[in-house]
Amino acid sequence: MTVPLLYALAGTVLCGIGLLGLLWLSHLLRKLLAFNILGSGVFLVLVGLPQHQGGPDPVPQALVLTGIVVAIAATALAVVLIRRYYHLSGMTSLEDEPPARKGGRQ
Amino acid sequence: MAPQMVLVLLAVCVPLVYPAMALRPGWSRAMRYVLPVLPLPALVLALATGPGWQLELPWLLNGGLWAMDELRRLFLLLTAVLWMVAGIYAVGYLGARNLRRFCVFWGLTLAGNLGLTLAVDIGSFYSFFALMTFAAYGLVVHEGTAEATFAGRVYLVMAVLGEMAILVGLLLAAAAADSQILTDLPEAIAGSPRQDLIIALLLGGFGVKAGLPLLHFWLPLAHPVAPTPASAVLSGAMIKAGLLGWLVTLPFAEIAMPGWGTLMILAGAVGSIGAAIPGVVQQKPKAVLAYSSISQMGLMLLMVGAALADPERAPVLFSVIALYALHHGLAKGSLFLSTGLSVPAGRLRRAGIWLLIALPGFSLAGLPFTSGALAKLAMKDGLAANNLDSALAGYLAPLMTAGAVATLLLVLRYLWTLRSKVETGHNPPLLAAGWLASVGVSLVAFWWLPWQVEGLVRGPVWLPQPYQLWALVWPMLIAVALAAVTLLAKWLVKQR
Amino acid sequence: MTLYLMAGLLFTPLAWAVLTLLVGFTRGRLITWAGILVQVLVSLTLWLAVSRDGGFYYGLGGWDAPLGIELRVDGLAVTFVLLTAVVASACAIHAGVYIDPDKPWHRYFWPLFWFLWSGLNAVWLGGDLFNLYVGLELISLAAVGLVALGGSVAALRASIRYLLAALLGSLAYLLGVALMYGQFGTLSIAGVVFWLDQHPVPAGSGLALALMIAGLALKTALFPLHRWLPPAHGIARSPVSALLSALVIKASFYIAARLWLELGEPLGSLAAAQLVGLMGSAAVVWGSWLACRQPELKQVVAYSSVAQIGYLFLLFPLTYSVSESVALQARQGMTLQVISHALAKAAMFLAAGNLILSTGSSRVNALTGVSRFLPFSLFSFGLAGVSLMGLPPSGGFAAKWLLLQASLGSAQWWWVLVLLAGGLLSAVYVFRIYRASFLDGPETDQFYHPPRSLELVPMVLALMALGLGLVADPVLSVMALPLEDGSR
Amino acid sequence: MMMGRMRTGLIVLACLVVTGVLASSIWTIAGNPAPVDLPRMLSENLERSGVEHPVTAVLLNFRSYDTLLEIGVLVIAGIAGISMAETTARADPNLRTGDTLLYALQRWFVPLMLVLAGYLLWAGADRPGGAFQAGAVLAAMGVLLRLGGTPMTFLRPGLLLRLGLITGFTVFLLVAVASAIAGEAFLAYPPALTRPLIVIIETTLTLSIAMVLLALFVSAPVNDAEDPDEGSPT
Amino acid sequence: MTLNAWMPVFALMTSLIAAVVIFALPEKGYRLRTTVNLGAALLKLGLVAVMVWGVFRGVDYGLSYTMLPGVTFMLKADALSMMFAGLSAVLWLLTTIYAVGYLENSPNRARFFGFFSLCVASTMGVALAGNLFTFFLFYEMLTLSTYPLVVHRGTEKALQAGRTYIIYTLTGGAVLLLGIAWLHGVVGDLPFRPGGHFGDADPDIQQSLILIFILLVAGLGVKAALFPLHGWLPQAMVAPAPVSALLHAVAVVKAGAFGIVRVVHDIYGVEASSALGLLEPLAWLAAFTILYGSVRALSQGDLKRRLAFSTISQVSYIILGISLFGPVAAAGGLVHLLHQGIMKITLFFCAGNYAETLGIHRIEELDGAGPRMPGTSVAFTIGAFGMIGVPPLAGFITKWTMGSGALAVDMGWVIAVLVASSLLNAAYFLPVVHRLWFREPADRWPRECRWGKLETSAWLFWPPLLTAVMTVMVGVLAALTFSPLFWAELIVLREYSP
Repeated sequence: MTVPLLYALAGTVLCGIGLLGLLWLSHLLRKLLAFNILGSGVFLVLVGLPQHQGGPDPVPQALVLTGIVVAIAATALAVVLIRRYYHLSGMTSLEDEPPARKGGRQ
Repeated sequence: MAPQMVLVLLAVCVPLVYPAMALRPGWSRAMRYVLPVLPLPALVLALATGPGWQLELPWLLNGGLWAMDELRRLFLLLTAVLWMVAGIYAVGYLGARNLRRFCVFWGLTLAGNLGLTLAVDIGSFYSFFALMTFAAYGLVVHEGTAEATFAGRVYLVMAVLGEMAILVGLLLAAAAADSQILTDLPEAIAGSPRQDLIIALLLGGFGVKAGLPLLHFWLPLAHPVAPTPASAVLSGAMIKAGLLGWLVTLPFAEIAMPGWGTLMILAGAVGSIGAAIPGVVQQKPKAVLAYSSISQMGLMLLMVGAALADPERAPVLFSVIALYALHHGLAKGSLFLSTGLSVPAGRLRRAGIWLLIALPGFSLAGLPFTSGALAKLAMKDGLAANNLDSALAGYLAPLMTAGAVATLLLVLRYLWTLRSKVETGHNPPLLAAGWLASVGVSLVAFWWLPWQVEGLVRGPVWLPQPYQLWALVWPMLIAVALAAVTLLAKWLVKQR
Repeated sequence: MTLYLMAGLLFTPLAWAVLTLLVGFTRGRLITWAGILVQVLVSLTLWLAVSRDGGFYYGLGGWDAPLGIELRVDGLAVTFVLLTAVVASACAIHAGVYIDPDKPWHRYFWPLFWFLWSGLNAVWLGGDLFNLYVGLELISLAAVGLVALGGSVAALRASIRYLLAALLGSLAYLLGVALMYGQFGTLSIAGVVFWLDQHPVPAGSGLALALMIAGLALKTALFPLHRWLPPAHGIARSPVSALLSALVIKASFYIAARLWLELGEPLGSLAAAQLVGLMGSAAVVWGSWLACRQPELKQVVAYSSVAQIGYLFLLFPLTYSVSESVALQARQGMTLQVISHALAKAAMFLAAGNLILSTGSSRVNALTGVSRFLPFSLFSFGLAGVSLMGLPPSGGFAAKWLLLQASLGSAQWWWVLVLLAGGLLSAVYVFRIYRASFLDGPETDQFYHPPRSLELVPMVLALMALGLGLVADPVLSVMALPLEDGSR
Repeated sequence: MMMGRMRTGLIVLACLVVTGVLASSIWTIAGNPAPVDLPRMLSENLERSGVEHPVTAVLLNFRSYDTLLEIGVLVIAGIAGISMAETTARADPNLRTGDTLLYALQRWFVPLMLVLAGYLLWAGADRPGGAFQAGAVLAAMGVLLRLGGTPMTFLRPGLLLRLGLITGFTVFLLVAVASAIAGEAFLAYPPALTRPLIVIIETTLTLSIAMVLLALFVSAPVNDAEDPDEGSPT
Repeated sequence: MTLNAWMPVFALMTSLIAAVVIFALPEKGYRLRTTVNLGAALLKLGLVAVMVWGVFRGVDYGLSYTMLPGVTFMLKADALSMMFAGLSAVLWLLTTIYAVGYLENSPNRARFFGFFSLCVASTMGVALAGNLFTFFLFYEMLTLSTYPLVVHRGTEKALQAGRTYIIYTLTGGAVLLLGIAWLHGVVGDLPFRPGGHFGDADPDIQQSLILIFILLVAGLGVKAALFPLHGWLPQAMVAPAPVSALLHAVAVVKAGAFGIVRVVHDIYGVEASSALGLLEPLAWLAAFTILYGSVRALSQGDLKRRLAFSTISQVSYIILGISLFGPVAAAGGLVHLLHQGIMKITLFFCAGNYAETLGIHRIEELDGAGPRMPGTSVAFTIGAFGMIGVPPLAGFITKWTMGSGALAVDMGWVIAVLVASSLLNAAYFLPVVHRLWFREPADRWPRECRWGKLETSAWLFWPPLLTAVMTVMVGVLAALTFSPLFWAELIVLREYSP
């Protein structure tokens, strides 16, 4: 039981939480946060598992960096979309049909 | 190709293509006048060419073969002559209404009727037979009256059934013979395990045409409703087609079939005498004549039956049958034609007309010095018990006598009904000509026609011997007596 | 030679993305058409080169696997590259005329389109698990951007749903990658396979594959994870829908298939294979059924995509622990199905777009009388339909035939039933469209007649889909080319 | 309601199961050693990579294709973002604040952040750090300024912005293709020029990354889309 | 690749290219379209004639290439295919002529003639297919290309009919595909070969062979309208007359029957099929269908529906003939492939004429139509009598040959079936004929339109007459070389002594 492995296992827990949030929560921003948690969990596993033996490994670290950038890009895009969606329909979730009104609160 | 072969083709094809004239509406008047000419090539063929030639048409159906022999020659002759006189008659008789249609069916029926007498291969024989059958429907329903339509329907149903019976019979026979030629059928049938089935089918199938008792009932319906010339050929010529069908397919000369023979003789008896009973109560002259046809066919059935029963006698009987058919066809034809007559006012000429109307009738009954006498005597000899081998040989003579009585009764009845129907006036010339021709043929020209019956009759000129006169006459006397009695009774009833 | 080709292949789309980003829509269109020319030529020559002298590995940056990223250039990959070139070009040409240049946000269509294309190429060629992940993300984001373009509420709803699904899918995939790397210490598929050939299967490595495939299945909208697809494909502009249905979903499936074909035998299990096949068949039936009940034309087409994807996943049961010949047939069937569906579905969406353009309504009922006044658009739609129904001589039929053979050969008759039933069901919804369009409409022609170029593009695609069946053998022979042994 | 609770229960259960399975398989995997020893190979090839720090080496040399595409993803996000942005210039009064504290912060932090960014960029060569971190810091600075009410007109979706977004990516791409034209594989730097090239790439990337993040931050949704839908979402 | 190898392709292409050209032509290009149509038809006729002569001399026209791994696309012309090809070539020409007149100034003509040509192309393909796979290709193509023709009218009724048609045929197609694929899986790719392939089928695949046979016949039986699968045919009557003519006389039903012949003769082989005990049930099924169709026809008041049911009954003659396991009977069945086509198309042409010229659709409206339209009515009468089997017309040759064939293998019951069906035919055709000629016409026709001096438009007038003449000729000249009967006997000869 090494520290990296601990990271990895913590990562699994984060994955579980993130997944739960993604499936359960309906508010889009919350979903997005859940997605980020899930992402961090995955990154933890990615970085932790290989370093459990063979010590520090730059490759997964680099991968995680790339992954983070991608995640940020996706998150940013999602935020833009969600904000615009809220702005136009005044809704924060996809569950129910949007009312016809355009250009929500000014 | 020999000229006579061309003649053969003409004989069939002229009436066959004649209906094409109908395509030009303008030609309908011409069609009327062509009617008498149609059978001409056939007539020439029958008179000019002796039996024995045959014409191969390998491209036709399953390989065609047309030929002529004694039997066919006589039937062809009968057909041609009768259709011709009827044709002449028709020219005068027909009205303008549906004329084209009538002519079309006339031509087709004639073509069928002529063709089937010439055809020797199954395919074309059956084809012509069917052509005649279905085209004749057009003649039957021509008038378009309700009873005509009804008669037509009955006729058609019977005809189709008959056709089917023939088809199956021929199929089986052909399969047995493994040949498509009629002349091969008889011995094949004789040898076939399905013999009885085949014979039954053929007898039944052709029997429909020939007015075999129990299959006859369409006949009194159909013959009267048709236009007069049509009914003449119907019961003069077409009815004989069935007979011919029997003669060419059934295994007469092969084996003795006492069972079928007996059956036929019984049927003949029933027909010849039984038909008289409904016949004499008919009101319409044509109906009376139709029944008389049935009874006449009954007489011929006697001979057919005998021939079935006794292979040795078959050849002789054949020629007798042919002779009788010829005689009956001509006489019956002229009788039918006379139904359309109207008698002139002049006393003398009226008597003459009536005489001419009556004579063919009496000839049917066997009046001496007529074709009837000849036919009857020939038949008597043919069926003479002593040299015929059949269960019923003994009863044949009395049957024939009874038949003669029935015949004359019917003829008298016919004259009686006709007298009440006929109106005085002038006939269209061609109508009269046609009728006269028919009478002439049946009474006079008959003697010069090329019939002959081996062993009995030599040459055209032949008169009953004195000893036979009585045999011929006494049945007639009985009949006249009966008729007189009925009249008397009727008169007495009237007095009350 | 091939080096330059590869460079061109990878460089062109990215470069054109940059160029088109800098200019407006109309000028972007011209640039794009030039780019299309280059790209098609490059893909074609590469395809010819590979079909002449076999595939090869291409180490990027001069580093081979496992250290660097290796591209795997084999017959299958180049075939898909070529397919992409064809379909994408068609969509681009169509879009150039179809999309309204006056809307300011449409200028961003071209860069997104080109990024999408580069992502697709990256996926077809990718031989490195993590690189594939990046490629997938590239595709997903570009696709989402395209769907959201213009950003009406409906589009936003669809694209957000799409984005979330895609992200979840890629994270699942990434998790699988993490496990893989932790297990084998390498990211190159070839390396993993190479190692597995030598050694016994280590415990607990099945989950990695399961996670990856699950994630990819979500991205491919395999039933029951298909809910996000119809809105996204239905709402987007027709050329975009064409791209998404024809290529984007194929990308994730392609990875899944590659993983399964190479790692399925050692890491997979019969139950898993059958389960995936079952989901596939469920997709076939359920998707077709829903397609029959859609009131809107593009929804019908979108749901038919859900159904058609189902066929693809029959690959899994048909290649797990079966004879070599059967596996081969299944592979070939899958490939043909991908190609023919790509062509046919693209044609269908483009034709649908034309129909919507001319009827002015997106409803199926609005098609009344179309067959009389717009036979051409309808005809291309119909031909595409033939391929979807799997009727001869279309590629769809060839694929179905091969899959049938495979199922019969491996005595898994239940897939036979699925295949036949699927064909009939698809016939039901295709003929529903025909029926609507054959209805006797108004006497006069009041439809808008789109320009010929718009009508020609789908027709060409449809004809290709139809003719594919006739030339299936040569195409398959290229795909079957063995990969010459690259470095490990 | 009942359904809702049941659904929740199912979801929770599913997540627990996933976590459990994941953990267990991680445990087992941790048990058996990784067959390929990548770190060793990497350290062997490190000097050929042109940078001292292995992570940067991996990022910008060994797996530079990943990075290229990653930047692509970022750019896409930016494009998609600004495609939603308003098209008319807007100096938003409600963002400008008179808060002195914020004002002071700006005074102090902006230069500091600049320096920090520069350092991070430079340090990337041999210590943890690099283009992305630097870009992030720059972006943060931009956000600060933005909050402070500096209009930053170049962020309006115009050619300038698009150029900014794309520069780093373009440079990276040009280097890549140049190497390809030089006859090497795509993205293979000529050994001599490796270091300067990487430095150039990093610098430009830093700027672009900062731009993208800022652009996404400011791309506020205002314009109303009037594009007819081709289908209704279900 | 010699010219001979390409002949079948040319024969296909003539109508395929014609179709494409016609689609390309504008709706108004009436004259040009007609020219293309007739030109292509004549060209095809010529090609087919050449090939008939060639096949008779024993030239083999064949072309094949690998289409899918293990599957070849194969076209070849043998006696049987030439029979079907000849039929469709001749009747295509006539039907085209007829259709030109029939659709005069009606909408969607480009579409109609386009699909019409496609339909014929597929029929050609079906005829010339060299193996089951290729056969299936064109078989399905036929299904598709006929659909637009069925729904051509665009009415609700037409679309309903089209729906039924498609459901039936596509399902049949699926079953057929299953059968073919299975067969392919069991024994690989089999070309059609006289005498078949399973003369010595090893016993362990016999079980699956039987199942496959059932699948194949079921699949093909849909188009051939075998008893339980015939439901689409009467409904398809809403199509325009030329289409129904083509559907019923040439293309669709014949394709099904032809397929069954192929399967029995050239895949399984007669000996093998009867050895597997497959022919007897097939014969019974066919016999039942014959009677069933006729009985149903009796009660139809709509002329075309009556004809449709008569088709159902007549097509089964073909199947009955080949399933009797005897050369003569087989010849009888095969020759009916042609005879029924000619006779039935005559009847449909006439029905169309009545509908077009006098607006007559129902039988009781036909009273007295004979004198009004003599040419058409003569044609109709001939056709009807031919169907009944009255000598010397085409139908008689069929019945006669088949009957003697049945007796040769002594299956007496077949005779009974033939007679019964003939009687039924008479029962539902003769009344119509009677009405035509011997009833007084109603005072006015439902919807009369005059067409100049002929009784109807010349385009409509001549085709039925021609086919009627053919009906007579193929009967009367049956003994001639190159008569249908001769050709059928040639096929059977090659089949029974390969």
